[in-house]
Amino acid sequence: MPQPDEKVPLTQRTGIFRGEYFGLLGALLALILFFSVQSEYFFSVLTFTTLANQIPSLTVIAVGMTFVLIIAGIDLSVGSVMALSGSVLGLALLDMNAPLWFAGILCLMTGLACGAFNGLVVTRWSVPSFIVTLGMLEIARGGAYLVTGSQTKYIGSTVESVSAPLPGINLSPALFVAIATVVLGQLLLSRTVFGRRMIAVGTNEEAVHLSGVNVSRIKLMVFSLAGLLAGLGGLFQVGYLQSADPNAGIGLELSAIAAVVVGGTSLSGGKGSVVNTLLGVLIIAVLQTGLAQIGATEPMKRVITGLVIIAAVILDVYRNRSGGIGSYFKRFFKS
Amino acid sequence: MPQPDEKVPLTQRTGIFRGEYFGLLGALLALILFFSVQSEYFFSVLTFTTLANQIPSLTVIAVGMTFVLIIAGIDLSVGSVMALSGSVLGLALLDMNAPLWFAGILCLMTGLACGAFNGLVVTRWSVPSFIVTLGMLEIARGGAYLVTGSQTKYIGSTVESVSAPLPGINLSPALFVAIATVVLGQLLLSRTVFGRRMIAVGTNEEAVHLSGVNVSRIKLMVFSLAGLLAGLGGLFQVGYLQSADPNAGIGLELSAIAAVVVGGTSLSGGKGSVVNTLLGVLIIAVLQTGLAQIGATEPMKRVITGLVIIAAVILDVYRNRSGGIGSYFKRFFKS
Amino acid sequence: MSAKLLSVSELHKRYAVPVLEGVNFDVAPGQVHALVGANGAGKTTLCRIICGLTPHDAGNMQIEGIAYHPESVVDAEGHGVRIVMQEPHLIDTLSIGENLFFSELPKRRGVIDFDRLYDQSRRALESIGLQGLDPKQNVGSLGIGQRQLIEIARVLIHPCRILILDEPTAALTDPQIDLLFKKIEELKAQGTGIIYVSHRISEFKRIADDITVLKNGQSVSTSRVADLNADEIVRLMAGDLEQGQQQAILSDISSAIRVRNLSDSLLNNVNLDIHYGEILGLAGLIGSGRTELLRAIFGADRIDDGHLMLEDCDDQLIFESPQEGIRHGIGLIPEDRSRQGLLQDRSITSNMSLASMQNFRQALGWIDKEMEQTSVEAYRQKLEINCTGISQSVSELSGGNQQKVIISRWLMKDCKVLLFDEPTRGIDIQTREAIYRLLYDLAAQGKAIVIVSSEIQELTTICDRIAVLSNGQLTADFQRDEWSAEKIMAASFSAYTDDAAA
Amino acid sequence: SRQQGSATKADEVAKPRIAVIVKSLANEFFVNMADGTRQHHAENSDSYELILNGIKDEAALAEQVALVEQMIALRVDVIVLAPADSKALIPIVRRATAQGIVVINIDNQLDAALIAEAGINVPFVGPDNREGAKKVGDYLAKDLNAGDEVAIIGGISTAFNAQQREQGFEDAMASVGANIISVQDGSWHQAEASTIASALIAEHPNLKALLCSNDNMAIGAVAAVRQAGKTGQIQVVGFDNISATHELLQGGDMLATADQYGHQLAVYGIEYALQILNDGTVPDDYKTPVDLITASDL
Ligand SMILES: Nc1ncnc2c1ncn2[C@@H]1O[C@H](COP(=O)(O)OP(=O)(O)OP(=O)(O)O)[C@@H](O)[C@H]1O
Ligand SMILES: Nc1ncnc2c1ncn2[C@@H]1O[C@H](COP(=O)(O)OP(=O)(O)OP(=O)(O)O)[C@@H](O)[C@H]1O
Ligand SMILES: [Mg+2]
Ligand SMILES: [Mg+2]
Repeated sequence: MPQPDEKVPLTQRTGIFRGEYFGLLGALLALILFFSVQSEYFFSVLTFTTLANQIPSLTVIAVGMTFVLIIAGIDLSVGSVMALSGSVLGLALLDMNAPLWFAGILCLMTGLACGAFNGLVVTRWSVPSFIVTLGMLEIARGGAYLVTGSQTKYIGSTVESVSAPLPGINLSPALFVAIATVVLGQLLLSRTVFGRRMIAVGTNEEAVHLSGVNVSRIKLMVFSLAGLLAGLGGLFQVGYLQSADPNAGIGLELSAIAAVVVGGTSLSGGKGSVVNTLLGVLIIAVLQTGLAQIGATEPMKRVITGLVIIAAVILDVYRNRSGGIGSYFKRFFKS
Repeated sequence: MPQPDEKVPLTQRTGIFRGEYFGLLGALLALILFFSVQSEYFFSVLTFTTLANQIPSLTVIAVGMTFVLIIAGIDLSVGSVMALSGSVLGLALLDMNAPLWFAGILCLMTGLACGAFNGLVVTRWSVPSFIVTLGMLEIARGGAYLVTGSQTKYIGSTVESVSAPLPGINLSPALFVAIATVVLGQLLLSRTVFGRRMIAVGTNEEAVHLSGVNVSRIKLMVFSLAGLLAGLGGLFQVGYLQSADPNAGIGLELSAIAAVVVGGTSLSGGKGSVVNTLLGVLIIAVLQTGLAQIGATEPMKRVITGLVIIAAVILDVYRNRSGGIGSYFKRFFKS
Repeated sequence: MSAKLLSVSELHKRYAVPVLEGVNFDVAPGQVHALVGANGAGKTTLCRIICGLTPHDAGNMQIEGIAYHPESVVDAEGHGVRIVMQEPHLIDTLSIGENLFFSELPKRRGVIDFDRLYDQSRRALESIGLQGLDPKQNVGSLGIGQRQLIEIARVLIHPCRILILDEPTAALTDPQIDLLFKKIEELKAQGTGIIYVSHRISEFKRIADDITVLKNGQSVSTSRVADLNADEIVRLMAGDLEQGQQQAILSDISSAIRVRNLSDSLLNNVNLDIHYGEILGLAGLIGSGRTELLRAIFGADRIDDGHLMLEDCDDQLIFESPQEGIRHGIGLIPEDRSRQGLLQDRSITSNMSLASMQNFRQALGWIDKEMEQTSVEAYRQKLEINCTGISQSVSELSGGNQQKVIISRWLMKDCKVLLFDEPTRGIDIQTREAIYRLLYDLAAQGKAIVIVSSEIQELTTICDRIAVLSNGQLTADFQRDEWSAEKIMAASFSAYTDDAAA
Repeated sequence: SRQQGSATKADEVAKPRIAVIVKSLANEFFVNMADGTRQHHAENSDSYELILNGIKDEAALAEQVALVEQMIALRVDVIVLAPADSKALIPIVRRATAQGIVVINIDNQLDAALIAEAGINVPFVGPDNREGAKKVGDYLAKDLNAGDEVAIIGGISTAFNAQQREQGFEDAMASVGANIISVQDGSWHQAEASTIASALIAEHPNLKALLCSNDNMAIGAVAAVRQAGKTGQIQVVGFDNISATHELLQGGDMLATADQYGHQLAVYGIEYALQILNDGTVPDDYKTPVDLITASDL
């Protein structure tokens, strides 16, 4: 069945203020409003800078996941790969006394290597990416335990520069890198040949193959990129916590996928937006912070998180149907 | 790619010893052989009866997951739903003093209700099942905490009869129910109108819709069935532990999906076999038991599990290609 | 001398069974070489081999005397060989423009130059008569005819030495066919060699120079088109044919469905009567709304306004889903078999019995496999489906045979009203006759038949009545003795104020 | 490090086989426990064979029951068990003892009433988490005044030791009259604890201390405090004394933690077991020490 939003002309499709953001923005604003009413301190600069400094690692990982979902794959290994990369970073800094830039590169390379492994197995043996990355989830976690000797490594201020808030603005360099990743990711997706080919691979792999494009190369690059971004997430995470924890990122794959899918990217491939992924990340982050601030009990947190995830997507479905609230906004904006 | 099972004449397709089992059976036997060499106690009746009594809950849940994957859906909530159903069972037995049969029915109904909720949201608002069941994963877990007051409820021998080994054969009633579920599931899939339609929905939903089949009803029933089986898994689990644990089944969704996909069911729908799912479950169970018996370290367990999952599927891919080992077996068996 | 651009000799190919068993023919530059043969004769396989999609088992190919063994499509394109495939291979989530220029998107400073892309696309669309289409629109929302045209345009924008067209006109209406033929003439003038596959024999006289007939995987004859007439071609490929006989129209035609004031985004106040015992044709240009009308009647699409009335009952109905349509005895054979019909990779049996499972249903939902197989086998024989057996996967069937499977699905269902959307798309002449006979039989049994076809000649041959849609409006309703191809064409154009759709 | 099996079959006559089952082998505390065990075994390899196992994380109850079953299937002589749940493991422990296997309970005590009801004798060797947490809380309380706002970030709330530590913290806070404004579940992890800590800091500008039920969560809390620029204003305490906290303690980012000497815990259990095997006497429960660790102890 044709997707309704597919008929939106491209000029609108590539503009930054696309009507299609309104559904998610609405959900986000509703959450912020709700928590602001519930807690007198929620709507404050401190809350938002804190939140902004917490999201970089989830954001970059979700950007990588967006690409993977667009090519109709999935990457379950991001959490483990993040932990392994962070562990390697810790090892390099503590046991090898490497300088930060070198350790950082090692960390990114570790992520890249894991991603490339995923991509290679997926393309070489056409094994479903679910299985390959599930395997990698276990392997990289095992690797993280091996590298750290199953111990949390405290690193201290050596890595602080990555994620510490810059004086004055209280925002961290990691945040700026994450935002740059989102912007570049969106441009890559909507403005470059590679991006269009990713979308094409996710829609009709055979047609892409027949037009002489190397499908395997695209897949390999996308999985590698997702691995690299998981490594970057590891770097941010270690910088933020100033320690390398081999148990970091357990369950992160589901949060990342949730953010991406809440952002409207289809699990069946061929469709997605990096900017919307950022909105998905924000919805999840605001929800977590807000629930903690109002002091919700653990069972309530779970139930509410579940309901909000479902509700956000239902809202999104309505938005995409003609006549919904979203289309009202859309029309409003167009005129 | 053409499915091998479509080409095999019908008489062989429905036979129990289909050539296509050989790849997975081979992997299973290889694992058993490996552990038997590694540990002198592994190859014993006691090991196998122990193992057999551990798998019923994963087995029935994986059967439900097989159906869900066949209709090109996914169910991430099975672990939480299992925990919630088990918690309800505990509540009924301990706080309501209900008889076991009644508590058991409540437990199954809880699973069914969760599954039906999943199915309703998926069909009513066409929300991707990934998101709906991810939401349910959180909701049901929260529910389990609420029901038990976040404490493991010790029940004791009241529920023992479900999963305790029967004297003489040392196998539990749960195991027989699980085996019956596999057999009935396979028959449902390959021999009934409903099974045929499930496969069709997973292959080309629009074509099925245009053929006048109620696609929503099929989806609803499949998700409900998966929920019911998760409830049954909860019953087995509580019987096994003699206590209701609200943390039960964390991460179970990935194990179940791994078992199903290792069993050759495609994540993109339209293809699958319940019997192969059982083989997938056995591979995973043998691996876990074997690794524990040889006392592998945690990092090694992780790495090996990951590698075996990937390797089993690669083996399966080779088997499906003409000229592989599998096809040798196949030819051998046909003649 | 330049007599041979491409020469093919003793080509062999087998899948489960031999498909090509010695094919020989030559293509000269500036020449159109037609390939004909029954469904499953191996035409598509042959084309796929020439353009590097499928490897062959034995035999030789040469381009200008040099051995040619393409290893991939890219390799073949390097040799200047390009193909328009039988099934469009488009990317639904990308725009028309992106599809047209997919392998060479124009770039400026590393990013895609969308302005240039859409300029180029507009020009390409004009050249195939689709200037009405917005190149920024996504391909996913197009009908099969437009998809086919875009597939053609996508190939024609590249220069090539050898062009293969595998049933390019199967879903096209006359104006587009004229444009395509003009394009072919231009290519001929430039010295391109063209291989042209079609089941519409009348087309050969217009553009082909030589014709090769394939039968059972062998090239049985090659001759100048001018030396053969249509009957001889048919005889060569199929043996003698009994011509379809127009049955006597039932004297007591009764009303089956009355469509009243039907409107939606495309359709504009359509009123139409469908009768039992009558074959009604629906003519119109690509995008005129024929498919949309059938789908609206069937319940597959939401409509904005209007209603249906069944038989003599004056209840005003609208079907909300195909299920409702089917419950009221209506069947729809969709136009796009691969997207809307086929269960790829599943057996012929599963595909054919999909809509009528309840016929084979026993207690507890058990399938009566024996009965199912008997029934499927009967239709396989009736429609002469060329396969290794009914458990063969439909993905391995030739295009025409896939179409027969879909038709059988609905014949098996036994509906009172059957809506056929392009039923004979890609079906060979022999089977076409069989299907026509089947339609006559169905009408004679008192069923109501509606046929959408892009071939006016087909409609004029088999229909009792022809209605014409133009730009979503019903512009004419001809009885058998009233129509002519010219009148139908004129009615097809009449509701377009500008010539956008021409 | 794997020492059992065919390699030693020839010279082996009746070396007892001891299975040690701990909780998460991914947790530093249990890793230390495992290291201590291996070291002990290396020094005493003549007197027993060792099979060491752990589960994926503290919540994997069924996995641990399955492990005990598998050890029964292996017909080991002794099971030294750190149960993931104080009640749910009792049925399987009873089955083990019924097979003549000696079971020693370490770390987390099995429910005494149910043990008595089951009619089995399972000696316990382990620390008192509540007492340990109270020691940490008391040390913190010295800097607090009545009415000061504090918050607790607990472990997975179903876990017995999480509950014990929370209670210990609460005992200490009650004694000084501090105001516990929130108790949340950080599921033992850094990142979750850090998110919760940040939220608590934003919500309660006067927050004075964060009491974390393990050191990993304390590290997460320290990061949140640092990000909010409140280092020195908000005290953080933890539990477990993992190596990563040493610098934090010395630098003043963390105030205190507790050490349960995990390294020795399983060793005590093994020695108990060997004693039972040797002379059949069943020793009494033994409470292992839990000590307060502050910067001055390092
Ligand atoms: N992948 C495949 N595997 C097995 N058999 C195949 C495969 N592809 C095609 N065939 C068989 O090869 C034969 C020739 O098919 P082909 O598509 O070339 O016929 P065609 O002449 O193009 O027919 P049509 O007019 O129906 O398009 C058919 O019998 C078909 O079943
Ligand atoms: N919901 C829609 N919104 C916009 N355009 C649509 C919509 N549905 C269909 N169309 C367009 O309207 C045209 C009418 O389609 P339809 O398929 O009914 O025409 P047709 O006469 O059957 O021609 P064809 O030969 O293309 O099948 C299609 O080409 C399609 O692009
Ligand atoms: Mg063909
Ligand atoms: Mg049409």
